[in-house]
Amino acid sequence: MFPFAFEWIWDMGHYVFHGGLWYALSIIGAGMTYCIGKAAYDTLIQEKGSHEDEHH
Amino acid sequence: MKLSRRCFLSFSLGTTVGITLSPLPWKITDDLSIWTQNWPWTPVPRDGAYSLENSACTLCPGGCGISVRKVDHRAVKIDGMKDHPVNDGGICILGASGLQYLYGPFRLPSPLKRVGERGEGRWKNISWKQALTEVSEKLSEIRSNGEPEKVAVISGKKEGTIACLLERFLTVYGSPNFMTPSTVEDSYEAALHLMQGSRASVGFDFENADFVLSFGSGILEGWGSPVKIFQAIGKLKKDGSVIQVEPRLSNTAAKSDRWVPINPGTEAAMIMGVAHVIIREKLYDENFINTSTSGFQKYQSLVMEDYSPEKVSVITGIASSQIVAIAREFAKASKPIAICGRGEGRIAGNVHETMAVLALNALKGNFNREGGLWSVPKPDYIKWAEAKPDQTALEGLEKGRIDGAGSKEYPFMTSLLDRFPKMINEENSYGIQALLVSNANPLYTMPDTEAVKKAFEKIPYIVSFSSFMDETAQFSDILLPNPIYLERYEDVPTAAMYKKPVLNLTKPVVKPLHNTINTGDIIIKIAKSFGGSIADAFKWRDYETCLKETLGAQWEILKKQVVTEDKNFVANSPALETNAGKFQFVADDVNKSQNSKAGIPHFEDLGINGAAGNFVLIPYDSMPLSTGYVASAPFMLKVVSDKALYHQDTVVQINPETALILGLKEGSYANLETSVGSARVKVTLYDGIMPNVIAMPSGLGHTAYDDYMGNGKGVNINQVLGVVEDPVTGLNAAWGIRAKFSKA
Amino acid sequence: MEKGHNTTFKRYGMVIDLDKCTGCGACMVACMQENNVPFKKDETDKIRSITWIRVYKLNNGKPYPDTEICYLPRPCQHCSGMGDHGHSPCVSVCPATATDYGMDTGIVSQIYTRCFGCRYCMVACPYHVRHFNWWDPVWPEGMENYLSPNVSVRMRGVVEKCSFCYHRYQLARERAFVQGRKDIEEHEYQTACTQACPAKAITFGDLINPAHAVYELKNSPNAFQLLERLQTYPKVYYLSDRLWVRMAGDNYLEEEKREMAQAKIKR
Amino acid sequence: MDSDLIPKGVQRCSLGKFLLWISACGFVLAIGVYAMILCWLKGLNQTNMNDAYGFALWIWADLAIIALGGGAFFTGFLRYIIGIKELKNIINYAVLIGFICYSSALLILAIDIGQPLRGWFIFWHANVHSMLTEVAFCLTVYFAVLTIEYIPLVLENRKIDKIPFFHNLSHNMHEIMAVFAATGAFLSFFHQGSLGGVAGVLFGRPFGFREGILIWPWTFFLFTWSAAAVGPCFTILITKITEKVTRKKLVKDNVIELLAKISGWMLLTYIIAKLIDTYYWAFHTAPGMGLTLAQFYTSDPGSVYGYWILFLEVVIGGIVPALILVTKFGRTNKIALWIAITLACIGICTNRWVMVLQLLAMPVMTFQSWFTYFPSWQEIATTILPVAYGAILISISYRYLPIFPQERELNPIPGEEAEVETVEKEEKKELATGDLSPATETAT
Repeated sequence: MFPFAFEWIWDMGHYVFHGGLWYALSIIGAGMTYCIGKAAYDTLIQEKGSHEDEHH
Repeated sequence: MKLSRRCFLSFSLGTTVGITLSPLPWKITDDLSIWTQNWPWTPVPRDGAYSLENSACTLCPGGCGISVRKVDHRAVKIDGMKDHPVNDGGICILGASGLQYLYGPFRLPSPLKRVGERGEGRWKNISWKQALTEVSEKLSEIRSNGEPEKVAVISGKKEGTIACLLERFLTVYGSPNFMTPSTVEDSYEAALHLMQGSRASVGFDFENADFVLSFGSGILEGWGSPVKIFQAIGKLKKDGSVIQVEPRLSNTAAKSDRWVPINPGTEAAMIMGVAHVIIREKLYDENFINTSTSGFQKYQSLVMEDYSPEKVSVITGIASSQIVAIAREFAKASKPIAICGRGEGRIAGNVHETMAVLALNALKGNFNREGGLWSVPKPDYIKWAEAKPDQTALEGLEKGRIDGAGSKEYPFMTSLLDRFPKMINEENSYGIQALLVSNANPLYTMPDTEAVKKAFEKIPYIVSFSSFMDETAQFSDILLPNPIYLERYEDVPTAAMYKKPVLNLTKPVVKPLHNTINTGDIIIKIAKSFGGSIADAFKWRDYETCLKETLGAQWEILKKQVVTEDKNFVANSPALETNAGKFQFVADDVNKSQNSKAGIPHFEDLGINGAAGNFVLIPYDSMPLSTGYVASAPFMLKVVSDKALYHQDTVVQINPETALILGLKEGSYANLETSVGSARVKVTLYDGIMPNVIAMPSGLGHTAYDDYMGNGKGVNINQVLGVVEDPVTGLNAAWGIRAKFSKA
Repeated sequence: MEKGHNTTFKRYGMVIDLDKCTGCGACMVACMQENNVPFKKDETDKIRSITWIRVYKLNNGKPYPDTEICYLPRPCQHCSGMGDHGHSPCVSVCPATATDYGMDTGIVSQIYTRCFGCRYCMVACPYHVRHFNWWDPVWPEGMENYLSPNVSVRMRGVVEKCSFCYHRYQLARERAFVQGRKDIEEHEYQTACTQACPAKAITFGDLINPAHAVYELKNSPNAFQLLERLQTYPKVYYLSDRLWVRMAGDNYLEEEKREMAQAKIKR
Repeated sequence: MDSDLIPKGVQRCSLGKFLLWISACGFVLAIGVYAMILCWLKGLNQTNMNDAYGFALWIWADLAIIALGGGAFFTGFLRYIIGIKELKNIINYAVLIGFICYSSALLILAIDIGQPLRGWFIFWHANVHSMLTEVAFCLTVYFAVLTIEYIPLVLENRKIDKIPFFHNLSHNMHEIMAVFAATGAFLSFFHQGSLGGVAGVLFGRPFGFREGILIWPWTFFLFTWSAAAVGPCFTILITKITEKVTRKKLVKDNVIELLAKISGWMLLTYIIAKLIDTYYWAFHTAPGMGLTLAQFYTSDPGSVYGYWILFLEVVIGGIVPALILVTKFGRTNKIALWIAITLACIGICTNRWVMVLQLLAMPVMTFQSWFTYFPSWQEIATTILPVAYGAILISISYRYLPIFPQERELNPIPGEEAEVETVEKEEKKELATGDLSPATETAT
């Protein structure tokens, strides 16, 4: 899974496979971080902010 | 309320995130996987210093050399000993399993005394001192009653110092009843005696033969010294040929150049038929016949009269053209060997059949020469001062043997163990008060288990020297365990059916694991306890001294190299020691009252037990199933085919045609019934067997040992087999039994 | 593919003469003892019985009395895969790299502590050489004393198989190294089954080293391999002078069988 | 008692009745869990698997439920990538069913391996050439995606939604759901395919082996295609069953029919490809290995697999449902639709069955015969476990979460009609703006 595992070889198989894997993981990770972060931010804003700012 | 819940939620969330991000879960995951790689209940073999020690194997009479690989004091592997004259680095399945016998939990840990009913399996640990005292007292009680002949010994070994010590003890004690299990070798010995006048074992030089005509001998099923024979047959198949005459396509038949199916039990007719063709076509060795034989005329006329290929064809079911062809091939070969003795040779067989085979070999004069039949003299290295029995002993000895060997009826026989149960069960014999069993397991290995058990029940005191909790040990009163061959010194003379005399020495490769004493030491100790003439016959300090003295100069050599072989051995050629110095086609030493043909090789249908039933049951032997004193080790049972043993059931082979008639399918259950016993078996369809013949594996159905080796692993074939006495030798000649067979 | 004979590049393989094999099972037991193979109370269920080398009984399918039988010992075939890249059926599928193809020896190894027991390799192997430890290995009391330290005991839940007694190769290499030799002799590295075979039916050695006996033997016209057509490139060869035995080594269409029979008549 | 948790505007059975149903399922679940624990503690000797059947019932169950759970990715793909709006009314349920299928599949895999505690080696020591590695990675990651798709649904529970953070989170996740769905579709394509590859790459197993393109055997594409085709059928089937059980109409017919139509055409194209594949395999691949189709489908001793199973898989479970679903009559006729979706599911399960179990039953060495196997109760119990687990999760989700956006509209409760109207209005507004926010979102 990581290049420090001893069976790791820098070949096409690993590029393609792990390329795809880490690409997908990054999207999911980034997406979730965004959602949670934004939700936390929004909540904070809502709590501090006035009623005009009420979400939705 | 709201705040606290919020707090709680944040707290749990924070904790979860915190723990997840901490190294803890990862560490635990890693540790758990490392734990699975080192489960404490999965053994880790200890490492240590490696060494290799040579010794000899005694698990069968094969006489092979072994190399034991050791790590510190543990033996971890048994290989064949390189350059050993018998097995040259090869090893058989039994020999390779040796360490399972050494370390097995079915070993007897110490002397044991029966506390429950016989065979119940309740034992008490006793000290050696007490054990030996009890046995000595019992024996001296019998002797002081003036009945020393009522003590008998069953010894698995015929030769060697242990057997000789036992026999010597009996002699000075006053009993003639030293018995050994009989095999086809006894039949050969009897035939050699009758036709060549020699007291010798038979040896076959398969290695140098160019043609082997086998009448049912399982030469690849454990016959003789298996490794030697395997190697020889491999060579023979390249340069010569092997023909197997047998009702079933055995491994031997499969490996032969030709398999000739024959009606079971008619092999002797076939032998005579082959002789007929050879004589008719004058293909025999005229020079040998004229100069070195006697009685040829009588033999010839019998052969010519009764055994024309056409007549033989009717008896055997073999086409007469095939009989002629086989005979010609046999005669054409320069070093042909004909052999008989079914399977691995557990059953001695009809002596006239053995004589017929010797006569057939005589037609080619192939005796005592390269590629022929050899008379191998009995080992003669045991040269002890003659034992001097006292008056009581002499009186006992005069009573004669209980099994009838050496009597008027069977004058030249030395032991007839198969008659023993019958004689005990018959009220007119003098009975046995104490039985000592060494290296044998008669309750398992002898035919008609029920009768044997009945006889044993009549013997009030049974002592077993077995190393294992086998069937006989389980039925004994006192157990005096012998260390096994990897823990003791013992001489191992001759290799079964090997052409040259060899002498092996087993030695303690590992320290004895249990509280055991060598049987030789026990005999010496008991003898000494008697004092007088008995003690006088056993002057040795202990068994090792006895062995050392017996072997003399050979002791050191054997200790170093395990084996000595008389490389230059040549049997007197021809080793014919009859009165006339010739090979006798007609034996003069045979009681002819019953049969006018007695003494002349011929085919006789002695009949097999059981009139009832349309089927013939024949046993079949195979390498992974040990039929002798030691039961098959777990490793061997693992090799046994599921077409021989399936879970609890013995699987018998029948021809698909027979199955069709009986409405049986592969895996169906069937009831097998003989005059001796019955069994429920599973059926496998096998094209390689004659219709109406049932082949049942031998070597299954142990009831002693442990769950790995005994307890519900099929049926012991001896439960359904009986004994048929050969009128000349008294040996068991039952090659099979009639049976009823039907769908269960 | 053949890189000539040097000290680091070997292709170990076996030639088994089926005309010599008597089906006695000594190879199986020698292997069990050598490799600490466990056993159970009941070993009659052959598809749950661990045997690194198994002797199969073949028959020619003909009825009595024309029946013939032949025994065929089957160790791991140590498939090279196409192009000798180690693309053997099992190595290519193992998800955890727990079975590996030794580029220097041609031996397919199994790392028991790495294997997590998915059994995909067993599914992939057409020879059924791979066995799963369905149970914890348990020895009757005392018997664990004969276990050899050269081969680790496998825990429950992992796959095991024949290694061509790889530990013997390692020991032979070590010995040679200590003695200052770069290479090992043919006799220094022999598998337990080869050594035990009483009929001397098994020959083992480096298939690409002309000095080794297997080199010539494998080129015999009677030589064949199991399931060659699947392109597994096994390194175990079999010899038999019987055509039906050679044909039993692989699947053939009816017309192919006829052709083979005719070719034999011509020969 | 739990009315606070039940979505507004819908009717649910009494809590007692609900608990009775849950405990009935829970009983089945408990047996399964017990069997599972037995397998973990005592090892796989609890099963009837053997050295010939390295894969058995579980792996079939795994392949089958993942194929059936394919509705989630394909419906998601259609909804978010292609943009078929109607499908929003069934996407929630598709996601839930997918979530159940995938979590069960992972659980079964965890029981199936001999060393569960080392299971993570498949990731750590990954062999990228193994189809199983691809399966494991894609399956796990896609399961994460499904979880992400399911979370907003959970957050919409009336109580949870009241917490501002969760409310916001749910909203945000909905906003970028297309990104997740796209990733999920990408992953699904590969793992559905690699599950097909599992059998297809076995060049030592003629029954499974298929030629292919690059590293992928044809089964790779056939599995993806068939999962995409039958997954929606399974979603419809479960929806229909749910409707039967709840005695309510939950999804409008036009949505079902649309999905059925897409599924039908997918199935038809799949089955054509499958027929070509079978032909090529039978008459080119197999003869090259010395085998004929008759040896694959035979009545030899030990074999239960005659041509009937091929007929069941391809004709009854493939051609027949495909032909029903591509006709308007078939989709609109209730009985025809029922038959078609059921047969399609049977067909795909049969396909997965033969690719696991018939593959292993067939001997490859000429001197061996067909292998037989019958699962132990532990295997059966653990295979039924997901059914009970699924029923429980569906029941809970249905009771407490707004799974079916059209439920309120289709099952108006007297006196609450006004509210429904507003919802409808909202929906219309959404459709007009093309907003990706969830269909069930209600005004706060």
